[in-house]
Amino acid sequence: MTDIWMITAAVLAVLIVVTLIRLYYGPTAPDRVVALDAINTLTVAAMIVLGVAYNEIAFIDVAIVYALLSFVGTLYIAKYIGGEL
Amino acid sequence: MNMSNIVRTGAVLLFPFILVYGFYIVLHGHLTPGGGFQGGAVIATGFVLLFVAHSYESITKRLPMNYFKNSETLGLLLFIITALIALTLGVTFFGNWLVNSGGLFGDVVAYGPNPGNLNTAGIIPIMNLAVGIEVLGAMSIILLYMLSGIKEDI
Amino acid sequence: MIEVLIQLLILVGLIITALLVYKFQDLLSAAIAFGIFSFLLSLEFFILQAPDVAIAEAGIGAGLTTAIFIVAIRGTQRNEEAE
Amino acid sequence: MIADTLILIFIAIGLIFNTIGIIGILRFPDVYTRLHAETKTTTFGTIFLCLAVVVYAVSQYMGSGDGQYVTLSIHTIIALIALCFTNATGAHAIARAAYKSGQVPEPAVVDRLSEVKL
Repeated sequence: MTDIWMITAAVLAVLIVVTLIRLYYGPTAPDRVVALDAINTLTVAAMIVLGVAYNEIAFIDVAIVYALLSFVGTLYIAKYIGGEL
Repeated sequence: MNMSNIVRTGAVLLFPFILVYGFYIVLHGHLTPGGGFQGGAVIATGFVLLFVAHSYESITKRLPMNYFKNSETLGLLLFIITALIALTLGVTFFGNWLVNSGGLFGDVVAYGPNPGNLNTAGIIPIMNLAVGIEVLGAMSIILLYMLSGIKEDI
Repeated sequence: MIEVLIQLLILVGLIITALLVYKFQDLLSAAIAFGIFSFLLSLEFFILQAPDVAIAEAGIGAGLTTAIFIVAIRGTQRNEEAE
Repeated sequence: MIADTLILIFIAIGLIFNTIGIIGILRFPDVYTRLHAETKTTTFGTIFLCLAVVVYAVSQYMGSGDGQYVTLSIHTIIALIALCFTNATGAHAIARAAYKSGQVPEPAVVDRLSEVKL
């Protein structure tokens, strides 16, 4: 059963690396913020899956911290792009 | 300037959960991953979320800068006083004078594998709490001063 | 075996984002790339079984440094000057 | 074993939806369609990955009776709720900022949002 979770995490890592293409080619700043948001969600999913693969319950706490906090940077960038800061 | 209504409501709804989770990380610092610095950084990011959703004037009207200065000073004082009390009780500086005493944070650790008892470890949870309060004040006030510099610019 | 593959992919991503931070002339894009660098660094710490450092990197790198960079860019100017 | 089959099905659904979302980011023409592809499909795929973890935890708890698997499922559900909440708010903020910075969708004919005071 452990191999299934590891393979899932490997596929998620491949998706993260593929998303970096949009970070490189994105014509404007909002396109790059979309790539940031996608990588954020994929990172939380990879952390949960890896926590199950290592069989360590305490590792899920890191995923909760990431899910709660990672959109603060997105909000700041959005406030600057919208000209409200 | 205020952000839109949805972002403000989301920030106000999410802030108590970040606060509770940060103090959970601080208080369980001797049992699970985390500790004073990590929990303080999480709570400070919660305050930063409030700063982005509201304007500078409405933030400083509700939360003056003195609150954060006082919390930083309070954390440092709690840390050093806890270390100095040990000298009066006949142990060394930073000596663990609360462990195995039976009172606050004074239970004896059970032998063998167990899920963990919060009421152990002596002065280490108190030191974690002091560091958490200090980091919370320091990191929030950095961003608040930078925002005040922007307001004078325009 | 699969774990080595995951680490290899994440390290490749770290090198790519670090080079992009150096390359972008638009400082806002450089700040976004630095945020992605912080995410990937935290995932690497997580795989190396260090959840303490991963939580610290989550709080500091994801929220606070991006906010400080954006406020600093707003205070100065957005584009890097050509030499 | 029914739990293993269920876990495999959930993981397959989650990975397929995540892959579709990433392909959408790479292929769509402008910001709004890219945002549409990324937010919904990635959140939906992550919901199914978390559901697979919960099914795994429940099946292990039925087999061994160990209390730590209950903790695993509860923490996973908390992370999932936080993720759904923050993703929606962030997507709203990005779309509003992109509109206010002056980008319009490519084949747009009418712009009803310009009549409203934002």
